[in-house]
Order: sequence, then structure tokens, then C-alpha cells
Amino acid sequence: VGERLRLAEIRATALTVDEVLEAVAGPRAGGLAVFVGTVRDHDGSRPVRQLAYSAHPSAERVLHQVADRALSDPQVLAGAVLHRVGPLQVGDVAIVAAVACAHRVDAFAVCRRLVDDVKSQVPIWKHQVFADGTEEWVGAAT
Amino acid sequence: VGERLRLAEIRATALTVDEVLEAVAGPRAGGLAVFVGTVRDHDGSRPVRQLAYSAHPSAERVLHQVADRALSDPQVLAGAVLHRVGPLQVGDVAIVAAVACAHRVDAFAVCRRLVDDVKSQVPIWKHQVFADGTEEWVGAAT
Amino acid sequence: MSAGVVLRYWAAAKAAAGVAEESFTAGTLAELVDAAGARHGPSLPAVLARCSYLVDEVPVGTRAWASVWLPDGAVVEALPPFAGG
Amino acid sequence: MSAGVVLRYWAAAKAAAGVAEESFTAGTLAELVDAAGARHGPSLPAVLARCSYLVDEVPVGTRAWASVWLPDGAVVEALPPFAGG
Repeated sequence: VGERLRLAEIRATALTVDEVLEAVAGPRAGGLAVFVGTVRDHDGSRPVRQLAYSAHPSAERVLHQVADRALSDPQVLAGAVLHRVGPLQVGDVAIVAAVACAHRVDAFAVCRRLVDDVKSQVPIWKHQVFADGTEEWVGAAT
Repeated sequence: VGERLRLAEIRATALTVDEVLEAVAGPRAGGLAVFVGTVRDHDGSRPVRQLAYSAHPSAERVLHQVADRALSDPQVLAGAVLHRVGPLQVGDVAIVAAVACAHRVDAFAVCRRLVDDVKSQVPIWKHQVFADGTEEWVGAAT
Repeated sequence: MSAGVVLRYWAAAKAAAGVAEESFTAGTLAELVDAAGARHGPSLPAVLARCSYLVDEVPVGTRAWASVWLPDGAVVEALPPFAGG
Repeated sequence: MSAGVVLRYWAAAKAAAGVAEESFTAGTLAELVDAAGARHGPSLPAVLARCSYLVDEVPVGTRAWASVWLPDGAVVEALPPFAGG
């Protein structure tokens, strides 16, 4: 893990915000932006009953590369990101990302970019089962 | 507290991120942006030894008004903000703000606006004691 | 037309004035700020110049200080720039 | 010049193909995608069209599939659009 990137893991067990906060805490950090992505009970108008994430074997390695790049901004003091795989219920935490900087404007900007980059570049897929029993791989148009 | 604004307090005791996360949790929330402002060990280049916040008696009432306005964005599902007053040590949490929306881009945008508005509109002052013993009221140019 | 008013100082203003509040006779907010600055010497005027003011808990906002008439017995509060979070 | 290759399907591609991986004979990635689509009928072609590909763990990226020559014994992986977080 780079010295800025304190924690970057893909995990099949529950994620906590606390472990991410501890990973990026530090005396020089003034502003800490955190993003917590949770399973929603609907996708657009369709109620979701259950959701599962699956990951390619390279996912954690790619997550490290993506996070290192996003955190390469000189304003960044520390960053961390966790992503959950496996079956999740509504309200479960799917992703937690945190970025600490001296100032909040940088913390918000880098945290947003980190989450956007993880979503677009890390080989993770989302399978949703709707309340009416139909199901869908998000983004795969089937 | 408005139905979007779940928690808005000014407090002399330690703030926790957990209570803010719990206050804004909900089945419809997909993205939750959180800001944690902590006492830095430096201000610009000057090392800070100790810091204290003081508040005008109207501060909590103003905080409610400011938070209600910032959360009036229709995308917002829930929001919460806590601000600490009294003496703080380096690393202590001075402010925690959280905003939950269906989508992360809204959560980040509204959370940033909430923190900016609290800083500019809520009558709270910051007094810093530097490592060399000198002290300063932030922003008062004395 | 002057009024007996109380000026309450907060944060940096209180530090510069060396007192939490005190009485003045002044007709407008501008006169009050000048009087307080004169009474407490070098550093207070600079702070008062950067303050926002409440008159009986109502924010003065962007109104010109010379046009803010003070009622008798008014409580005026000097709030230095905010620095929360 | 055709090669014996293995095509591994992920997520929606695996669901549409009904199998995790299988062998093909194809000279380029374009030929391989066509062959796999033909073998597994209606829904797989649409998914494969939206996939990104790895050849022996190296991302194909934006190279044109018809210009991606497959070495003999290559393992090609079909990755549907990512949807993390």
C-alpha cells in the first residue's frame, strides 16, 4: 500500500466506516471526506429485494492502482477504500471511501474522483433481484 | 427538526461520526457523503498547540436554519450536522456533517454546500494557541 | 437624538475591548462603533470594522451603519467574522 | 491463421453463455466474439458487444478486435461493463 493509500480491500464480510476513519486519521488532516455507498431499496422506480456484487480475480490489484492514482494529488494526506462482494441486503454498505487533506475542498474533490474511478475502472459487477422476482446484471443490458 | 434534517446540534462534548451516520441512515439512501473536520496540528505553516471554539447563543438556532436551507434540495433524503464548542486538542473532531441521497453526486454536492454554509453563516468563532505561545482569533485579523 | 444603549462584544471583539459589554450613548450604529473604538484604544477599531451587528437580536445585515438608528435601551452585539468547522 | 483459445465469461456474459469458459478456434478477437455469439444464441452477442476483454490478463483496451491476434493457447476473458460501488 502506498504511503498515502492506507487501506484498499475487496471483502466478502461487512464493511465499517470506523476502520476507514482510523486508517486515514492523522494530526495534519483538517478535512476528511467520506463516501458510504449503501444498497438502496429501489433502482429507479423498481423496488430491489436483494443484490450481490461479484469481482474479477484482478479486482483488488486494480483497486490499488486506481486508488493510488486518485490519491496522487499532492494535497492528499491519506486515503482508504473498501468494497464489499457477495450477497447484500438493503441498507448494507457496498463501498466506503475516505480521503483526508489539510482542506475540505480538496478532500471532497479527491474522494469524489476516487469513488468515480473505482466504479468505472475496477472489475466488479452488480446483480440485482427485484421485488417481482425478475433479475438483472446492472449495465449489461440483459 | 425538519423531516429531512434529522440532527443539528452544537455541543460541548465529543462528536462521533456514528451518531450522524445513524441519524441519516435509511432504506432509500444510496449515497451518503460525510465530512469530518478535525483540529489540524498546523495552520498554514504555524504549528497549533490548542484550539477552542466559542458560539453565540443563537448559534444552534442559526445552524438549524442553515441546515434546513442546504437540505431543501429535492434530491436530499436526510441530513445531519454537529458542531463542537469548547477547548479541543489536535485530532479532535470539530464538525461532522452527513447528507444522504439516492445518488452520490447529489450527496457530495449538498454535503459540501452544507459545510460551507455552516462555516460562513453560523456565529461560531475559533481561537488558536500556537506552539510558540502566541494566539489568534481566526479571521478577526488581531 | 442619542440613546442609551448596551454594546456586547463577542470573541475577538471581547478580547480587544477587555470587557464583555458596556453602556454608551449613541444615535446610530456608526456613532456607537466610533465611540467604542475610541474608548478602548488601538486594536478594537480594526476588529469592530470587520464585525457584523445585531440590534436587539436582529441582524443589521448590509444596511449602512450610519443609517441604523438605535432605539433607547437597545442591546447591540458585535460579532467578529465567523470561523466555525 | 487460427489458434486454439479458451474464452472465459464473467458476470452477465457467464449468465448469457450458461457456462464459465470453453474452447474455440479463432485467429482474432473479432472472430472469437462472433464464434461465441453464434454458439450460444440470442442474448450472448449483445453482452459480448458491450464487454471489455483481457488476453492472457492484458487488457485489449481500445484496440480494434479484428486487429487483436490471438496466440495459440491464449486465455481470453469477457468482462461486461463494471458496476461497482
